[in-house]
Amino acid sequence: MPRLNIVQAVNQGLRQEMDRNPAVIVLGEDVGLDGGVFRVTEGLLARFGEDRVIDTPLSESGIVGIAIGMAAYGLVPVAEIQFMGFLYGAMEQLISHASRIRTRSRGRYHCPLVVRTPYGAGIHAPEHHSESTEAMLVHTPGLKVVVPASPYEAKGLLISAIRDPDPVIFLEPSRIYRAIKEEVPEKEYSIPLGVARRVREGEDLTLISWGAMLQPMVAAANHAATEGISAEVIDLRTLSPIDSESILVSVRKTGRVVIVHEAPRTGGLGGEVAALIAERALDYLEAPIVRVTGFDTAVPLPKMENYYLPNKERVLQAIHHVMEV
Amino acid sequence: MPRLNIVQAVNQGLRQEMDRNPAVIVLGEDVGLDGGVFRVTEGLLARFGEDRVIDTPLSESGIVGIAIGMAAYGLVPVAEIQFMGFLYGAMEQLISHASRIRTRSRGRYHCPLVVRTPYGAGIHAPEHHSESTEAMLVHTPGLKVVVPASPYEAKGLLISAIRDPDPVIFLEPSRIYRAIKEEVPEKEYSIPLGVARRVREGEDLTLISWGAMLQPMVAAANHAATEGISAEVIDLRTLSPIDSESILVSVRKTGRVVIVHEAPRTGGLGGEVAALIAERALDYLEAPIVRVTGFDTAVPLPKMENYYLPNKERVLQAIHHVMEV
Amino acid sequence: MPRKPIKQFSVEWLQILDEQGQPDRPLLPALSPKEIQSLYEWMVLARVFDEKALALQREGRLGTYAPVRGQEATQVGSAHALGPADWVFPAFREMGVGIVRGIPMRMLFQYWSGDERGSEIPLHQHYFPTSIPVGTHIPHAVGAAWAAKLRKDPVVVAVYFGDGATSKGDFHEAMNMAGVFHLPVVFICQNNQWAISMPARRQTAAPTLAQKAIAYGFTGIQVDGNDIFAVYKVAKEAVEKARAGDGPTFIECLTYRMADHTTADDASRYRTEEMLKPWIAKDPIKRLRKFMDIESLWTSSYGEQVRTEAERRVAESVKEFEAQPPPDPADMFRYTYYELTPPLKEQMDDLLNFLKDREPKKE
Amino acid sequence: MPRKPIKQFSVEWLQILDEQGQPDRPLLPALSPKEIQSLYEWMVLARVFDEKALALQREGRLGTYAPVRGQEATQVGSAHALGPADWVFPAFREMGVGIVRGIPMRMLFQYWSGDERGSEIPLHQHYFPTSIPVGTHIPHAVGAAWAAKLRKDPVVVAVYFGDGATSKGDFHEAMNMAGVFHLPVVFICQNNQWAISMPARRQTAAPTLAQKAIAYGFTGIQVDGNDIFAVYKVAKEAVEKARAGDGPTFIECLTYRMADHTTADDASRYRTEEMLKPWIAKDPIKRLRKFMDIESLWTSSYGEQVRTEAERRVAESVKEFEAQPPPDPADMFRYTYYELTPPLKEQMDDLLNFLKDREPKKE
Ligand SMILES: Cc1ncc(C[n+]2csc(CCOP(=O)(O)OP(=O)(O)O)c2C)c(N)n1
Ligand SMILES: Cc1ncc(C[n+]2csc(CCOP(=O)(O)OP(=O)(O)O)c2C)c(N)n1
Ligand SMILES: [Mg+2]
Ligand SMILES: [Mg+2]
Repeated sequence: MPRLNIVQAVNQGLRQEMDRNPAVIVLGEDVGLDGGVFRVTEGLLARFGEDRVIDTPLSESGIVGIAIGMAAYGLVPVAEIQFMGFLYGAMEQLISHASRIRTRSRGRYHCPLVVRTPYGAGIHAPEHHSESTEAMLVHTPGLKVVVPASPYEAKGLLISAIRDPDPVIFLEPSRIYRAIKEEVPEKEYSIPLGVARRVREGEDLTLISWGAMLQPMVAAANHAATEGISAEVIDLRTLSPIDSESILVSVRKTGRVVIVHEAPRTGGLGGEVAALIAERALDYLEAPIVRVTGFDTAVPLPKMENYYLPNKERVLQAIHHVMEV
Repeated sequence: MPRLNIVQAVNQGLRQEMDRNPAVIVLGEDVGLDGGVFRVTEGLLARFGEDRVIDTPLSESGIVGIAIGMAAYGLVPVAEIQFMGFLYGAMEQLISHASRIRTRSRGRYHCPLVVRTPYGAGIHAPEHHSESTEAMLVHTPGLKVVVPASPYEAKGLLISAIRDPDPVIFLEPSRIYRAIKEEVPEKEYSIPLGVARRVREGEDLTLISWGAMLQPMVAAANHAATEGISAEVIDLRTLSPIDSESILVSVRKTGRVVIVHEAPRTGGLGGEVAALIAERALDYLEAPIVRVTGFDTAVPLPKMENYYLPNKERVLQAIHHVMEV
Repeated sequence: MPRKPIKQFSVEWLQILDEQGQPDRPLLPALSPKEIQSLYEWMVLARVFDEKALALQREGRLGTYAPVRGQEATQVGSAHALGPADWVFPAFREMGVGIVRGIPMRMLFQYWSGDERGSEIPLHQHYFPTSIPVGTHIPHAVGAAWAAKLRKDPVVVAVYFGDGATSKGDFHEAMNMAGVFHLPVVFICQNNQWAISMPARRQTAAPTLAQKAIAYGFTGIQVDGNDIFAVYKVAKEAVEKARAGDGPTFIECLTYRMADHTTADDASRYRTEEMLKPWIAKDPIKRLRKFMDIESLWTSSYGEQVRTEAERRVAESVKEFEAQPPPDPADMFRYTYYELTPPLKEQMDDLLNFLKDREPKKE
Repeated sequence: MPRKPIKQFSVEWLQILDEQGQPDRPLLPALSPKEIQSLYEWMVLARVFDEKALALQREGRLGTYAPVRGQEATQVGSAHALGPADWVFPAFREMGVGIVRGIPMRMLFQYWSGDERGSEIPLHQHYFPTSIPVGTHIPHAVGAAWAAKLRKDPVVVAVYFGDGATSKGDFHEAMNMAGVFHLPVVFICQNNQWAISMPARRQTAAPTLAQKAIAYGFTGIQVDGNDIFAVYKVAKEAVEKARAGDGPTFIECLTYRMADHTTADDASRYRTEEMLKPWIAKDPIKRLRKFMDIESLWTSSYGEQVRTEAERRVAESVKEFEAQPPPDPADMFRYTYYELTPPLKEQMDDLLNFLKDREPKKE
């Protein structure tokens, strides 16, 4: 089986869905000839032509806005926003329209749209290229939010996102775009949305994260194992709708929880996860829930971003903390 | 002392700050001759003229964007966004700029901007006039978020917001704009940001909310009192920075918590509050934390909005639930 | 300083009927007497609907309502230029367009009563649900036009919005894309000269809105929006041009919002009777009637009959509207996603259980 | 169909130096030989800075960098038209403007090395920090202009952006407001004909960007952006007009991005050497040099001296830049609000405690 990185896996998923369904089209800035600034759409223009691979003007709101109209008419647009930091220009379209076309028309119209965007810090890029405001999107009813954490996951989740009849925001962790290669089946396959993934089984505590933070979290779990601590690791992968069952099953088993995300702490999705647990598994908790997160600051420019980002050591510290209680 | 409603109290606060500081200006759609669609800026144009009370074109991003430039130059703009549902068009300006001008320039420039906007459901208005996405703003480092729940509070918090050297989003609960009259001192006074308010002392459980949800929450607390349940009621009033100390002090005393907000549950600020408690007061909890919230749907049109909104009965049900454990 | 002019542009204006209903005959569009009568009848129907909606609102039987009065020619004339397969993206004041498209008036009342079932417009009418955030639906129209073009459907997309909408970023991004992609869209800007309290001349420093199209490399034209023939003719040409693959057109219909912005507004705060008066004389229905009179297409008994029939139809619709059963609270959850997600399922069950023992709260 | 033209517009073009450096003499701006030399020197300095930045980036001593090459006349010419009290709102490719404004090159290097201290620009330089989200800083300039006008400061605000930025909603909202409020802003659009891989002709269907100003009711003009005299002259006039209270101007400087979009880009994927070649001949520095040659303002020893001096200054700046101590992690928290909020204080203490026992992680 070929070993692919996330860029290649997403590219393959896009190509296969476009082959399979002529209604699937791709649009965004530089997605055509340039193949996208991360090369995720490479080769699609040559294969599918300008009618289906659309280089747009520099208009984030317009990109999402026209994609909504396309979707209402019957296409399945996959829009690329060049970085998550530029998605804010499209917030009104996402919140006020994409998420509501179905409910506004009571199901007459729907909006089978995918918005792909690279997200997260750690690529030594300028300001606004390191955002992870997934919590805002999760707080928008009508949207689904998906974050793959590996190439295999990326392809399978993307295919599900494209086939999903509702708008899906597909956040691609740019930090690990090329950092992991793994075997990715050539043939199409899908991974259901709304179901978390247990990355590692364990007994003593539950570690929960998504996206690029999986890596330091798994590293910390592996390290903890050498100390005799058995950590269960959960990759949420679909952030909305959230798979609370998987979280609760694990927490009821382990009684201890560390949640890791790179977004600023306050108002981050970690709060929602903690709240779910505090509502439904309180009696099982043997230690306070700990969040390891980015700080309540803008992500700093590259010289300081490693101070900002949760890393293996910070996760490990949290693991020790909850195990000591 | 004159009894004012929230509209009048905010109006008076605006007028007094404009009298006091010539750098304070007001801008927005229909804020001039029309006095704002809720009449909050009534009379300001006549008093301060077109240079300081600026009727703008229909441009939410532009309104916040020019306010940022004004603030950087040395003014203290108070921008009105007609309804919170139209704030999304200004998200990029808020998140990518207003919140970051200080940090980007390492304090050389700052952004003493206030964005006022009516928010929340319950006014029988068309779609997009009932939003309460305060959690998104709270998740934006560099912004402060304030929600008054009564006329007295409104004036004092607004004056603090205007005097604050950082950008403050001031959310005015439109549902109770005219519903409460209370004594509001004629002279200027301020209520510090970042400090919650204990509305009612109690021993058995802690009720936490803000804005228009205070009313049903207090009503439920009063009712519970007749059943012998003593509820402590906290009005967060500043959502960012959040006053975790006040929350924790109360929870450590009562051991039981109900959080009420009208925003959709998932990703709402209730999650953050629950997480703070689960991190720092877990051992004091005698019952699971319960959230009484809006649903994970768009706020429905008026015919169904009362199904959507938390009310006294739903809060009471939650109180009974946590007291029974 | 001698600078070389490199590009010239001009903006044109079209009026066919003057205020007295006198036509510039060579310009008259090819409309049969019957068609002209039906245009008149649509306008009267829209007017009667509007008056009824205002009355219902005053009686508390409708929520906030945004009256159409004064814009009937703009709406009926442009809507008549579209074919049934064409798509319409309305803003929120397009009841006249909706009526011409055949949206049941019962649904329009329902919508304005705050009942979501009023937006469940049959798909075949190609009439998108109301968009409240001003200007933000314009990109949807452009996207639909791309889709139609890609599918090789001979479909034209019409999008309606006001003068205020032209200041919004989404107007700009959508217009620009329509130009770049050369799409079959007709932008119908109803310059009713007010955005709530803002007069159009303070909305922009441009003396016409039509000239905004120059920024996007396609034609903008200004028409007398109270002259249904001018509106129809320009719209028809724009639709044909779009259908022929010759790209988008921007039409500024210069008209007037004769009523308050909505029933929640009080226009007397910002405009005088004096300002309104000339526009009463320009009333689009009166103007067509005068023309029809000249052409012997109008008699007072015909006029009466049209009015009576409109009233009957509107009354009927009100009855249908008021006969609707109350909405089902479960509906709030049902249409958020294709399938109820687990959290929604739970929340719905919670609410339904809560309601089971209680009367639904009414305020 | 006889439609009445009601408005005429034209867009003008200005070039003063042709490609051979031959001036259209009556058009020459009033610049002393010394001033002309200093314009030349600024352009060379910008070029040398640019080359050094690219070299540093290749060696891993700088992060992603957005080269200026080709746009020196546009940047230096327009910046020279501003007074020291005027304000500048740059996008991200304005190193030439920054250098003319006197921003220490050390800081520019710092910024592009990913060090926030590079944005701590002294207030008296009236040069706002770099704005990355394209077009979104344009409203800031308009707001500052309002403030200046309100304060009665004789200040003009210049805002720089690219062809790509003209598609963004914020460009539109800001331009419109500048028109409505008649503000002292000069919009300087560097049409370098690319927005990453998108050629300007696919960014908009408008044949010029200058005509976009028509939509906002003020003047737009296109100048040869590789002709520093044309740029300077038009900018100077626009600045004087703004200062006189006569409102905004939009200047499209037609130039060319000669390098990759940034060091993270590979322009060969979407443009050929053939496309670039004519623009090498139009190089703005060469052009001024030819003119100076004709005017006997340039000798090869002068040229060499200018280059050497520029290299010395740039090398000096690199030294200063590289001598900076590493940033303090506490800085991440310090500037979020005026005062550390309690949550930030806690988070800062946590991080500092965490770091105390550990080497800061480097990747
Ligand atoms: C984005 C947005 N901002 C503000 C509002 C509030 N609002 C509703 S209608 C309106 C004025 C619209 O003017 P125009 O586009 O001319 O349409 P008209 O009302 O005249 O039909 C405003 C400001 C809104 N609905 N959407
Ligand atoms: C809002 C936004 N969208 C996308 C990007 C990514 N991006 C950076 S520069 C650029 C092209 C900008 O083109 P132009 O405005 O012509 O400026 P130039 O790069 O040519 O100087 C793009 C798409 C961005 N920075 N901001
Ligand atoms: Mg209008
Ligand atoms: Mg460019």
